[in-house]
Amino acid sequence: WSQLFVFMLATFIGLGVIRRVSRLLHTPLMSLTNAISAIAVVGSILIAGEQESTLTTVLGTVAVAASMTNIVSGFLLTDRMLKMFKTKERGR
Amino acid sequence: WSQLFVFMLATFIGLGVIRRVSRLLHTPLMSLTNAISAIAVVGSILIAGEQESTLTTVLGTVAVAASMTNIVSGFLLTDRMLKMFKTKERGR
Amino acid sequence: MSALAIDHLIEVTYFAAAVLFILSLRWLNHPRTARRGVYAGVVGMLAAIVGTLMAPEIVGYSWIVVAFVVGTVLGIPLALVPLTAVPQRTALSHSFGGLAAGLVGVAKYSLWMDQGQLTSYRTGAIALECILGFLTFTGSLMAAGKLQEVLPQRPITYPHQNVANLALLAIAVAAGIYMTVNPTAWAAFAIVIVLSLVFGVLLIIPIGGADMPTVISLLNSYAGLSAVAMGFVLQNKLLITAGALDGSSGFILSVIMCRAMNRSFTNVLFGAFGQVQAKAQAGEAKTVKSATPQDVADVLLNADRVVIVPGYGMAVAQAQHRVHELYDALTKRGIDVKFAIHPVAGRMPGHMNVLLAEAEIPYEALVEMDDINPEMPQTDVALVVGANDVVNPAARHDKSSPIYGMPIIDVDRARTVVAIKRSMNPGFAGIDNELYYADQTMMAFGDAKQVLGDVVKAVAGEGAGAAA
Amino acid sequence: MSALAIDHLIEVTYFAAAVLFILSLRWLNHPRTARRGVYAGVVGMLAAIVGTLMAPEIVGYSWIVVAFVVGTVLGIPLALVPLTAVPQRTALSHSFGGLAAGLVGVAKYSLWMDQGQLTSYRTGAIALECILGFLTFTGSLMAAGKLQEVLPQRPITYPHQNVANLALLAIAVAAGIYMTVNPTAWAAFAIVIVLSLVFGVLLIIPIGGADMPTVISLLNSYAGLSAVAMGFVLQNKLLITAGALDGSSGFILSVIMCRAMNRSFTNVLFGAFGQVQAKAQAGEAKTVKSATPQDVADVLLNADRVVIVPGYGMAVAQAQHRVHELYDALTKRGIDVKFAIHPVAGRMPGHMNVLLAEAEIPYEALVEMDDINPEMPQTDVALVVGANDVVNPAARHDKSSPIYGMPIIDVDRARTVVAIKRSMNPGFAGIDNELYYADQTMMAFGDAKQVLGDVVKAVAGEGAGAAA
Ligand SMILES: NC(=O)c1ccc[n+]([C@@H]2O[C@H](COP(=O)([O-])OP(=O)(O)OC[C@H]3O[C@@H](n4cnc5c(N)ncnc54)[C@H](OP(=O)(O)O)[C@@H]3O)[C@@H](O)[C@H]2O)c1
Ligand SMILES: NC(=O)c1ccc[n+]([C@@H]2O[C@H](COP(=O)([O-])OP(=O)(O)OC[C@H]3O[C@@H](n4cnc5c(N)ncnc54)[C@H](OP(=O)(O)O)[C@@H]3O)[C@@H](O)[C@H]2O)c1
Repeated sequence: WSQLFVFMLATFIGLGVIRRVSRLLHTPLMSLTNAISAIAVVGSILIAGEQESTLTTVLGTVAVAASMTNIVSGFLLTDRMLKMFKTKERGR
Repeated sequence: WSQLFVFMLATFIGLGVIRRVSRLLHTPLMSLTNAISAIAVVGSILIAGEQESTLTTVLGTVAVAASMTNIVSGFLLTDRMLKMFKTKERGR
Repeated sequence: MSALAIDHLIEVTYFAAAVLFILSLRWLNHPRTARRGVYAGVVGMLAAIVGTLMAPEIVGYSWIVVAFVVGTVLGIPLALVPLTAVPQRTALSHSFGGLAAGLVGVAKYSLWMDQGQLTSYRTGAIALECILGFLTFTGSLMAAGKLQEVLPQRPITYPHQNVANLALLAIAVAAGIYMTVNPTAWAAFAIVIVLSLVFGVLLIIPIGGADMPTVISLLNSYAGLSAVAMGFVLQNKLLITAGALDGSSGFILSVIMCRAMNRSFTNVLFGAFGQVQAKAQAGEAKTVKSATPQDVADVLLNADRVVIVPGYGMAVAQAQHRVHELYDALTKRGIDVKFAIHPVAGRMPGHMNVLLAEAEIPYEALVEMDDINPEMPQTDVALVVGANDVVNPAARHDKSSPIYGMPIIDVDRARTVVAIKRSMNPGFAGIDNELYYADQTMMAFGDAKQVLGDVVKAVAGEGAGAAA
Repeated sequence: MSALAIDHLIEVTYFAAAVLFILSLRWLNHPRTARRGVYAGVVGMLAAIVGTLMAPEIVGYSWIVVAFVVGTVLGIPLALVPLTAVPQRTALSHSFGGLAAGLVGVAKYSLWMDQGQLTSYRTGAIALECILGFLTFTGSLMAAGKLQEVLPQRPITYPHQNVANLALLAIAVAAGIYMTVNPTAWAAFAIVIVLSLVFGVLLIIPIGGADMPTVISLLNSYAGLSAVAMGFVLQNKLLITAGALDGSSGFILSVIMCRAMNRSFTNVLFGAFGQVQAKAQAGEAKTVKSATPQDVADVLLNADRVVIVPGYGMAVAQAQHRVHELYDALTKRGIDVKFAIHPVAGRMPGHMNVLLAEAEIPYEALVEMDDINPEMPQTDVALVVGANDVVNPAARHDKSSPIYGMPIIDVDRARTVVAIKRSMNPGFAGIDNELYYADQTMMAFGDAKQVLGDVVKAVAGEGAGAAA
């Protein structure tokens, strides 16, 4: 139940926060949330690290690699895009 | 820890939601949150109902009465105030 | 039904309640949806209560029913107080909230003590709950007393006051920590309780009546936090959620107020604001133009754009209905009438809005300070009804003034200013207002309700005269 | 350090990570604070990873390190794709996310199976995790393929398609429920996995390329929800929080897009939108005014107010830098130049904003559709750079048009319209655009980059001429 509670609250936050994200930044938003949801890495690491059986270790390792890819590319790409947004002052 | 988590998330929601409450309604807001925080009644009921010892029963009963007062007056007052807010159309 | 099933059912009701509470506050963001918000809140509360009543621990309902009845009997009159008394009423119910939290804390402690189930986590949470709860209890009572004027409004100060208070709080906290470390040290718990109660009183004594609203919403957030602490004690997520919502709301409101008065929390809490100011007296006799209701009526009728600035005085005089009559009379003659609402006009946030709403003035006509000020220079008449500090130009230029820097409504930029008040007495900040001595200002002395009534009559008369 | 202490430490890092993630999204609400948001996200992620690595369960780090290296090596190139390829890249990473979730689900299932610790709660959560994870995996791969045009863009349809798909999903869900009831029924789990993978493919096949962006963000929210499910499996609140944030973001974006196209979810998912439209051909030969870059330059130089409407074509042609040059050249001559950004111009939300930002055009110059449309009648020249559907007046009046009701930028209300595109080919909606046949419209055919380059030269020439 506490899990459900957390889910409910987090969803409220998500809906509230995302709706206020400026239209300008919807593309960066997509890649950022992308990176954030790669938090799945946490679960993957545990599985890859426990090394209970070859199967789980392999699955875990692949999962970690996949998540890691999203983390790295997600954050890098977002920052790369945001760097581009210039205001009049800074722009020229 | 899950308690802390819930607290953190709920606070984020609170800050987000309250900030968007219209200035018009700050007085009703106060009495509404007042009623809502009277949810303490939940805890009080359990104590008054368990009847473990006279002391706790008395304390619990007083607590229930106090919370109940806030619930009743809080919601009634809020609604009474909100009833007053009329737009041009409905107003006249 | 199996105990497990019941537990789940209860969880469901709590979950639903939490959702409904959040929605309830969401819907409050616009008058159109606001009432739905209240209903959501009510339903949520009912769900939570029904759910709790199903709990298997409960052996007897007699006392609960009694308490329900008592609470309802007390609650209904509290809901019907005149709007001017709402601040006191709010303070009072905060104290109830604090009391409930504190008592539950004590009860839980004694229970777990008997059952030898006290853990550091539990006593720690209980200590927090009781400190917050009890200081909110006494503090809010004091605040209510000051607002109801059964207690002296002026701040009472004595040397080393703040130091002493903080020391007191420090001891209470220390005792709290001690009982966290040795859960069964009930003596420490007793100290916590007593000191919190005392601290609540001492905290309010040095604070002037004008700052009560800010203090109230601060206490509001304390009440919320004590509910949160109770949630930690009882491991109840609904309590934590609702408490957190309440806590943040109180916090935000007090921040808004402080900003609108350009003051800091510390200044509000320890500034002993609102003591009699020497300089108020020091004003050498300046001349004041006083005007009859007839004069006021003439000025208003010759205007195209009128801005009405209500203040605490309108609340005291219950003049909002006269204001509405005037509004109608003038708009009927094609005069453009707006209301300028200062965020801290009156004695609580949104005070003026509620009063004018009560008088059925459409809320579209109420304009916030920042939106109205640019229009002031194009305004022919600014009618100040029992407002004082919020229109005191000293806030803009007089660095020595205690309200310097507080944003105000720039009525002094209007062509003519008409101020309705009973005397030359200062407002809540206790300071003189140069506005009343300005050339373009006319003072209509008397009770706001009285004066406005005459003005309305005069206006009507004029109208007839014009018609004839 | 005691195991308990470590557990607490880990909880702390997770807690911090959750806070940072929320702040990170908050700060994204304005370009000024956006980058801080990214850093918050990075720090949060590091905290969570470090925390996890401290977990006592972990016996060997070798594989983890390997995976980190692989992930980084794969990730860096994916971060450097050209901006036009961002949609594909996003789809691809959703599929990775889905894959990770699915695999963890499988692994957990086999683990608990061996240890005989499967409970209904666990298998239920795992089923949910795997359905969402695996369908996101294959579905996103398909989407990426279509966007990268390695797969056919046009929707592939066959009779009873939707029925069949839904039936498939129904079976998968049924199997999931079955394994929830009998946790050790691994065969049911196998069915769940296979069907989810297949369903992901079949879901995308009938959807046209133009709808991919919407689908992507829908898959985005699925990816998020699968992370949530994983959180339920592992009883990890951080996963639940982050997943929920991701889920709601994907959901909101797709809603925004659907609204901006005036389409419903069902229509997007099952509408097989974007098939070759008969009527596109049926247009009887209408006349088109075509113009040289020189003509365009003249028109622009004689204008006071110019609005540039970029579309997918600008992205394809990578013409944003030429656009910037033109912007500078015109503003230097005191011509007022604005950009009108349609919410679904291009192939993903905010696509145009990023491209123009890349070309260092200050974001103050970018105006949203609703704000620019009222200004259109006062606009001398509307320069349409590779936009088509988003400026198709048919959306306003032609009930039979597939994009009827989609809000558009009213370039047809400007005095003159200049449209740059390579041919008379339709846009992604696959429909003809009457705008190009209107009297006030001039068509400048050719690759946007090419054409704009010439226009800029011409403008410069004129300027010199004027100067001389
Ligand atoms: N609203 C909030 O949330 C809040 C919070 C904290 C502090 N405050 C403080 O409260 C004050 C509010 O300013 P304000 O201008 O609204 O009120 P004010 O400054 O307190 O002035 C009210 C004026 O109304 C006049 N008055 C009183 N009774 C009257 C009656 N029956 N008829 C006509 N006039 C009457 C008084 O003058 P006479 O005695 O001569 O009639 C007094 O000068 C500010 O100092 C603000 O900082 C408000
Ligand atoms: N942005 C989103 O999130 C999103 C989401 C879902 C759907 N969509 C859909 O995507 C479409 C976006 O509309 P849009 O007006 O931006 O684009 P569009 O309608 O797809 O039209 C793009 C136009 O650019 C022209 N073009 C292509 N390459 C070019 C080049 N190298 N140089 C010059 N012109 C070139 C094409 O005409 P030629 O081939 O003749 O050059 C085409 O007509 C809408 O249908 C929208 O519903 C967008």
